[in-house]
Amino acid sequence: MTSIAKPQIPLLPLERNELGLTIRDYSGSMSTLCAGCGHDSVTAAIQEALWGLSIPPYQVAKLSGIGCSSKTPQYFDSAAVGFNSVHGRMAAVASGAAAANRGLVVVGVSGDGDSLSIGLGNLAHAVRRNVRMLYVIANNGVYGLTKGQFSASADIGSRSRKGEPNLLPPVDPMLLGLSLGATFLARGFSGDKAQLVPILRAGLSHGGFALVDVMSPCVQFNDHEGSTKSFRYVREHELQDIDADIIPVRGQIHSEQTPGAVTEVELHDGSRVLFRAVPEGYDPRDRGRVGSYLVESARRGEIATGLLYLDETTPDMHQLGGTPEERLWDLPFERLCPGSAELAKFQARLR
Amino acid sequence: MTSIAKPQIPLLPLERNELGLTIRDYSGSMSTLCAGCGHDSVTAAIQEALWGLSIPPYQVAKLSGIGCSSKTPQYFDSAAVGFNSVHGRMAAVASGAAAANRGLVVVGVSGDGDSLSIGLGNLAHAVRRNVRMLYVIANNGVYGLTKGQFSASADIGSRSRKGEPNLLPPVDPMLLGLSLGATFLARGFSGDKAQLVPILRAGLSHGGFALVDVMSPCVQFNDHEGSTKSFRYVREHELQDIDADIIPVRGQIHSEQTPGAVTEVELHDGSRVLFRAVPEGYDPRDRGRVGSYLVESARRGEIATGLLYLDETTPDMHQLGGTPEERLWDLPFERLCPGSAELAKFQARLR
Amino acid sequence: MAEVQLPEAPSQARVNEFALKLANVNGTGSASTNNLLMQTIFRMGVPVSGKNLFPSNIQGLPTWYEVRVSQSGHTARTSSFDLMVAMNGQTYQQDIQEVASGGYLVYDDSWPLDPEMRRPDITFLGAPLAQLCAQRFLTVKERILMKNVATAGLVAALLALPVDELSKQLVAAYSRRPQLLEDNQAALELGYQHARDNFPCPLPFHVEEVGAPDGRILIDGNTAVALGAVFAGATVGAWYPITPATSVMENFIRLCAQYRRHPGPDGQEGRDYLILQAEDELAALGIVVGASWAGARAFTSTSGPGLSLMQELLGLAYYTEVPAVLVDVQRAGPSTGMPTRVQQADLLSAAFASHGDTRHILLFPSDPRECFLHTVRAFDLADRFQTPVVLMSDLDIGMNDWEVPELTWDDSYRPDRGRLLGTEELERLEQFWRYGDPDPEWTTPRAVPGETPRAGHLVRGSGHDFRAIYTERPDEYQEVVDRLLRKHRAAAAHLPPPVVERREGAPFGVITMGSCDLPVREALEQLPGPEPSYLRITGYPFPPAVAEFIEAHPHCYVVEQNRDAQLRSLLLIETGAGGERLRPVLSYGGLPVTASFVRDRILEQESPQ
Amino acid sequence: MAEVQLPEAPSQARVNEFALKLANVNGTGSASTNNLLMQTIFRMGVPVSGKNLFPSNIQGLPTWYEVRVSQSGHTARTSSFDLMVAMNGQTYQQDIQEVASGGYLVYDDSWPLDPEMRRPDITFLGAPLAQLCAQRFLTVKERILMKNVATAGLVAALLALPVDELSKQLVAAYSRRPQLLEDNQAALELGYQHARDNFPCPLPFHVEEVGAPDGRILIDGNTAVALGAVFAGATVGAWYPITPATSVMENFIRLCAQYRRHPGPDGQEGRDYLILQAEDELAALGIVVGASWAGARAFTSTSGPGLSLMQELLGLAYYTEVPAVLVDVQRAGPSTGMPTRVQQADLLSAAFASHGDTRHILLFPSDPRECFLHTVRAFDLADRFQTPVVLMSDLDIGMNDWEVPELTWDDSYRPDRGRLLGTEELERLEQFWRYGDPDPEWTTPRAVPGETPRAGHLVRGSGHDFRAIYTERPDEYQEVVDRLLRKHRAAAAHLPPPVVERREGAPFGVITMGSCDLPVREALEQLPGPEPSYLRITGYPFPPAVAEFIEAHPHCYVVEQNRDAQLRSLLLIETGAGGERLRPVLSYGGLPVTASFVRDRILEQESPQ
Ligand SMILES: Cc1ncc(C[n+]2csc(CCOP(=O)(O)OP(=O)(O)O)c2C)c(N)n1
Ligand SMILES: Cc1ncc(C[n+]2csc(CCOP(=O)(O)OP(=O)(O)O)c2C)c(N)n1
Ligand code: SF4
Ligand code: SF4
Ligand SMILES: [Mg+2]
Ligand SMILES: [Mg+2]
Repeated sequence: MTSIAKPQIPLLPLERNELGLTIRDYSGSMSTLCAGCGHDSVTAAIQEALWGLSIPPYQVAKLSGIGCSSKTPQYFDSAAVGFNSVHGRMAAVASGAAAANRGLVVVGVSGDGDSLSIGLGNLAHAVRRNVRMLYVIANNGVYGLTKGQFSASADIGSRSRKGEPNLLPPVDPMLLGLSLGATFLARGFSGDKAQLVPILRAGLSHGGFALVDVMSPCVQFNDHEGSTKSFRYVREHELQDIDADIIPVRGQIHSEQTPGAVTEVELHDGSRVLFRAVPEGYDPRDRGRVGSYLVESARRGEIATGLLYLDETTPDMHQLGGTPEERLWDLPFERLCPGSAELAKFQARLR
Repeated sequence: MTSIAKPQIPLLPLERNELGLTIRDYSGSMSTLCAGCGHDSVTAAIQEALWGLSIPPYQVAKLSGIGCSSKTPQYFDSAAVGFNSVHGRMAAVASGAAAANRGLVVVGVSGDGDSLSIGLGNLAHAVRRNVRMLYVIANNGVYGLTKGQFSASADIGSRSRKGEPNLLPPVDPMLLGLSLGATFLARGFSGDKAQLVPILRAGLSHGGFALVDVMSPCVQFNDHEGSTKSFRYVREHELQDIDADIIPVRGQIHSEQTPGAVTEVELHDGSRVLFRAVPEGYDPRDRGRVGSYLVESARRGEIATGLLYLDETTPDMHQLGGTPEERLWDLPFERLCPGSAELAKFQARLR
Repeated sequence: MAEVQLPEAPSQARVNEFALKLANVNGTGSASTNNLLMQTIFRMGVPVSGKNLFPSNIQGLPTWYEVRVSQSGHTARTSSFDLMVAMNGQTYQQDIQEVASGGYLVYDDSWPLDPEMRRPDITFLGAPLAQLCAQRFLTVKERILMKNVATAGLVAALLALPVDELSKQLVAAYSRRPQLLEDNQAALELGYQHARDNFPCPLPFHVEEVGAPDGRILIDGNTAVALGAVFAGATVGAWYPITPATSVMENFIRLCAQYRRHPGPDGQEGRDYLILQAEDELAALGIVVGASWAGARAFTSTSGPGLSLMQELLGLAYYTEVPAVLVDVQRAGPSTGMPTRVQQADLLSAAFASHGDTRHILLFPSDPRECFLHTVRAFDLADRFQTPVVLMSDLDIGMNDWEVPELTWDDSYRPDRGRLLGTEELERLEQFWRYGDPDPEWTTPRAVPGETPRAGHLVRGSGHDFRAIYTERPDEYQEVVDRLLRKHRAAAAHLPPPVVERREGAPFGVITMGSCDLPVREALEQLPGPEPSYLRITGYPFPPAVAEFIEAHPHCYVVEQNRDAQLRSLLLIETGAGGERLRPVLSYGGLPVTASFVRDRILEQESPQ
Repeated sequence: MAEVQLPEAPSQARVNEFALKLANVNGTGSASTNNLLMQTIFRMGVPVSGKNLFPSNIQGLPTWYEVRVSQSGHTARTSSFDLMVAMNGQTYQQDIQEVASGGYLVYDDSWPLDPEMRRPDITFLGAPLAQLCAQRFLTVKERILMKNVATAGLVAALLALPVDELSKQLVAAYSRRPQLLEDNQAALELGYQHARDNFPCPLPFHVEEVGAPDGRILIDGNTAVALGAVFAGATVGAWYPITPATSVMENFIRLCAQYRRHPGPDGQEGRDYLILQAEDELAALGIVVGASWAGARAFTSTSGPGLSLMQELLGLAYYTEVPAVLVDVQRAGPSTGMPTRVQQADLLSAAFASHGDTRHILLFPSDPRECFLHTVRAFDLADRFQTPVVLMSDLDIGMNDWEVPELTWDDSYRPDRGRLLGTEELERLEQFWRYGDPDPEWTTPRAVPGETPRAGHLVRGSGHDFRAIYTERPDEYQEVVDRLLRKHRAAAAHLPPPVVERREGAPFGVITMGSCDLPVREALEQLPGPEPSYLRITGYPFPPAVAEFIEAHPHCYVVEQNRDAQLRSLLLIETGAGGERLRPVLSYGGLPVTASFVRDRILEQESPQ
């Protein structure tokens, strides 16, 4: 059912990227999410980011866990091979895929339940390994697919449809990532594509684990008064004071510029991130201060968005492992198997 | 084998607590850990803290996961009923025990592997629930019981016995706890009982989840040059600038006082923590600054010890759940079962 | 696998004996229509069942509701329908195929029907419901919602349901929202009148009131489980949401809020329960094990994927002898499978859960009433045998409304806590050994933390002797695990007894479990020749009656809803019956098994062509 | 369960036919002594086995090493010893019981032996090793370590082992640490001389050189598995430490470092492998599944508790048809159980791993050589059948040194990647459907990410059709799961063939698996009457030969190392043989099963008194 083909509505001639592809070449099946679900905007933003960077659609490995958010890999980039895995384990499965083939552009999409409840341990350790991938949490503060229970990112005091308040402190993936030594932390809002697409492009260009938390309201179960993840709430409380943009060597900038102080950061692949920090002197590389900044803005009931933390010096999983530039999965067998002579030699010691 | 009775060496008359019990009344079987293992000192400190607070030995519920550290509940308080559970799940099992009986003094002992690798997710969520318990991580940076692999708390650059360096960033349970909204975070060193015992007593008196990280070197696999969790390293790099002491209403103070500025904090049960912050003005209740402080000291290669963070206002799991003062497990059945009349009434709606 | 028309249902005698199906789109409010119709038929005293076939998504995909009306009590699912209410253009084609020859199809002729879709052997009834609603209601949302209610009115007319009964239900539902009530009533009337004016009402098959449904209720299994947990005195619940188990704990929350709030002395809130939404299934069972160990009656509910994640902790509870009640509302596997479809495919996974030598107690309720009874029993068994007990419910029982006899409760019931010793008993003991002094059923004394210094011990999932002390000695280790095996066998006598119906001269036996009960019974009636014997397994371990039943018949069919004949496998292992004796009948497409399927599979093997 | 003295070992013919046991304290360096002795006997060309019985702790608890020397090749574990070297006061009492009548016990008479412990039927040899070492060595640590080496010297003298061979080994070990070498040599000499001067050397049972152990090696199963993974071309390993599986991956790390470092063009390091120590077993298998999905040969190793945690992901890999190799080094369960003791008790948990209808491919190696061969085979099977394959090793095979024929390798071997299509093949296809176009063995074409736009698809653990697209339709769903069942059956033909030894006039058959091979074979020789037939199961699913074997015998004994007769259960399910035909022989105390145990259990049932 999730495979309903998208209606082929005739459009104006579409812009082409460096590969000569249009945004439609990055599309997937028609979404079966609820009309107006924030996750569909996240999908669209991912699609645009991939297109904008002129990444060949088939070079993407798209993965997810389980949840409404985790259905989205079906809805973008049909040319890619994808893996809709099990609840909470996408970080591990993606680590394995990245290990086997370092040439893949690994894109993981998950939900707040998938990542911060059942998957928290596995996400935390994928962060530590600094697996090179874009990891998107489509964060709505609820379990959408199981019909609206609070997730671990529900804010204290936000109310479910049935009117019960959430009483537990939320897990902020940005603070969590910071405590674990994450190398790229950014937050966007599904309703603000102009900010989100550049963030995702920066994440795709990052040479390690890019954790992107996207506030993505659930229209069905968490878009009503009292919920701090509703469209209305997010629009009112979003702190759009830190903004990320990107000038990838592979493509052009497509988002509007914001005036203000700029920190220019060169990413692992040579592309540059222009980092606009409205609080004067905000340094995305100062781990200690980023933490207090996040705590402070949370305390004010505000959501800090933008590229929040960046560390471009830490080696990624493959660099730590000293693997070759080639893809491990199809190294020639001759290089892998020591052969009979070595086996005989080895056994000389066992006699 | 772990039940070898302790040799009954005649001692000088032992001091008695308010219950008239001596420290020996809080002892367990003889340890089968390696001679000199830091975990034995942790056991001794827990024993002393329980004794010092005059907690009736049988009111304790002692729990653990799996590992050398998790064997220790056998080595203290034989009068208590304990549960040596499975690897990484102690936080969950302890949450259940605390739920069933809020009168228990729940003491969990775990290792860094048990808590920060396999158990990270479950620990994180027990922190969020603010289960009232003392949760001790006997932290040695290695998996002792499986013979010396790096754990998630191994420092970058520390070397295993075989000489390999660890390359992944360590999980600092204090920073992690802070990011999750923990209400009590403290760190001690197994070799420094004078500091550790008061910390544990404070944790036992805390009205929520008291997470105590104890540097507890493994003499077998991680007490050699290059390891940052060795006795030598910890003694040299420990930052003993924050110190906790406690004046419980149930007992006397047994640790030495350190001169310096004092923040007096009243704990949930009415006992007081005297908080000595050597960096002038250190406020254990300032979440944002505690974070930067921890990041800063880690960056300097130092280990901050003492009572690091305290929040005595957040309700614990039972308060959040609105349970009665009684223990749930033996509430009279009459109060629990609605009875046949109510059943009939209920079914009127199903017709 | 074409289904044969039911022989008991000749078209002239179709009053109170037919099936209908409503095809819709989920998230559009069709559930209330379904309930309205189902409830009305139920109140007319005619046996009825409703099966909700919904997709694993929240909005916009096809969903169906199947209603079977059967005076003779055959309310199992059927796969051929006398009336199809096809309100979803996406599935017209498929829906039309499922109408029985001579049956009727209602569709919305606001849009024309593709003539290719027509079938000559059924009657098409077009009603412009969308148009009618568009005229009457203003907003898109209203129009969508009210079209459903109009449909209910239409079906009421076709089936001769008393429209004032439907109307009464609307009043009950919307009494506090007058505008909504008015709209609903208008829509109901609109559909009802349209049908009366344009269609041959009532249809040859329709409902005739029989009387009040005395002593019967309409309830789903998950609510019944939650009720059972409340009545059994469970105080701690831990869970992680998963379809189709979610409503077990959501109902428990609701019921506890209703029955268990006892304000404390100084006015502070006193909720005599604590329900924790855990971060995953490992934690959910971990909490249950901890709470049970500390003395509470605690439980969790889950479905397949959760059961897989709970394996290690089930092994821990088994070996440390800690009670734990687990409700597994089975859905179609493997892996994520079809979360909104039914199977009975977790038997092996539950019976032998966890590595090493483990075996657990399973209970197989066949309807919501047994969900209630067996849940209470599960707590008693878990306490008495100090071990996990898994209630093997399924999506069909758990999430559909079933008509069952009213639940009753014996107020003299007190929990069987087994050998959970109180402080005084413990202090009277010379010496407390947690795993020593087994009783005739191989259970040993148990003490919870916090009671008395006389009971100090440390339970552990590692090798231990009768004192709970770590051991690696074969004899000490075996003493404990041998006892565990004997204890498990002893539990058989305390399980709900299997339903055995032995018939003289039966050519063979038919064995089944759980929600297969109704379709298998119906199938047996349809089989020619002497009636076969019937055995419904109600729990594992099996009591001797099970092997005796197999022994007493030349062969038996084992009917179950999984691909791998998992019940048959358990029977082979436990009874030693050879494979020849036990012939599998397997339905595993995810929809509840039908009588005709069972009948045909048996007939095929009894009289091979 | 007293063990009977072995009839083949009359005391006069005891040259190269006896057993000894060394009792020690762990963490004191006794392992090197054990190796020294074992290695020396092996080099004398006499079949020998060594079983290390160690506690689940790091230092200070009893540990034993059992050596069996058997010219006739009976190197299974035995439970009665001709020579006991009792160096641990804590376990004297128990150790003395295990000496065969007429045997010898060596103890350290630096401290007097409690006269109550004496047995009149064995010879006590006291040697003041502690005293001697105290005189010769300075530090406590030296004294403890050197006492072990002195013990080796002493045993060498008693058993007529060539002391210069031991000495040569010390040179090899300590060539770079002259002081240590000198101390070792001195200690060896000290023990050797003391024995020669004070004891009746050699003892009546002792070793006589037969020749070089040509074509044989001494290796443990975990090293052999790691070798297999290297030779099969595995590039990704993921693991979480657990006894007794830890050394699988530790060896893989070591071997990869040795064979797989190929510096890149510009001198940068090029390690042709990536091994990830995961945070838990869920992640370990998750990584393997992800890496396999992306095309790598990937594997993980674990033991019972890890297997329990891996259930959900095993179900995912099964249903999405992703290869995965899992090595389960079985230990005694349930739960944490006895981590340093052996059982074969994970069969049901592995065969049916995960909820829903799942079945996996299992391989049962019987010794380290088969660990090597079957590991390579496991990768081929996983790739060919696109499914998890579990190598069911155990602690006895995995962690003890076994004497086996030298491993050989065919350099023309190339991995069987099954239907993993290359870019060109994919681009030649009209249409790629991941689960369409099954071959005669029901496997379907596979494509990895990153290769070509022609193969885009999304695999999923939820219900899917042949295109990998989500479905809830019974027919589409069943098409896939039916094929999975057929595929699993088809794999039987590709598993290592079972070892079948049918004997004319055999009164019964004996069926076993894995590390039971040697003791069962030895037991069969000891049974009176016509020799029974023998069947060693080597994998699951079973090929037809297994059912045929059972069919061909009036009854069979199924010998296995678990409480619940798990292999027998699998046989009952799969072959349909009735319970009467398959009689369990179960050893599950945690120590490797002995021939006398098997013999006695069979004798009891064949000739009940
Ligand atoms: C092991 C397991 N437990 C539970 C579920 C049921 N389940 C499916 S999705 C989901 C929560 C999804 O929440 P989230 O990740 O926030 O995604 P959303 O639907 O909100 O986008 C749950 C609990 C499951 N599929 N597997
Ligand atoms: C599920 C599971 N996986 C692996 C193991 C093996 N294991 C036992 S202890 C341990 C690590 C213990 O490390 P830590 O918690 O740091 O304790 P320490 O021994 O260092 O005190 C591991 C991996 C296990 N018991 N269970
Ligand atoms: S339920 Fe919520 S999260 Fe799921 S598809 Fe609908 S709007 Fe989106
Ligand atoms: S191995 Fe290390 S952690 Fe374990 S008992 Fe020995 S010293 Fe302690
Ligand atoms: Mg969500
Ligand atoms: Mg540790």
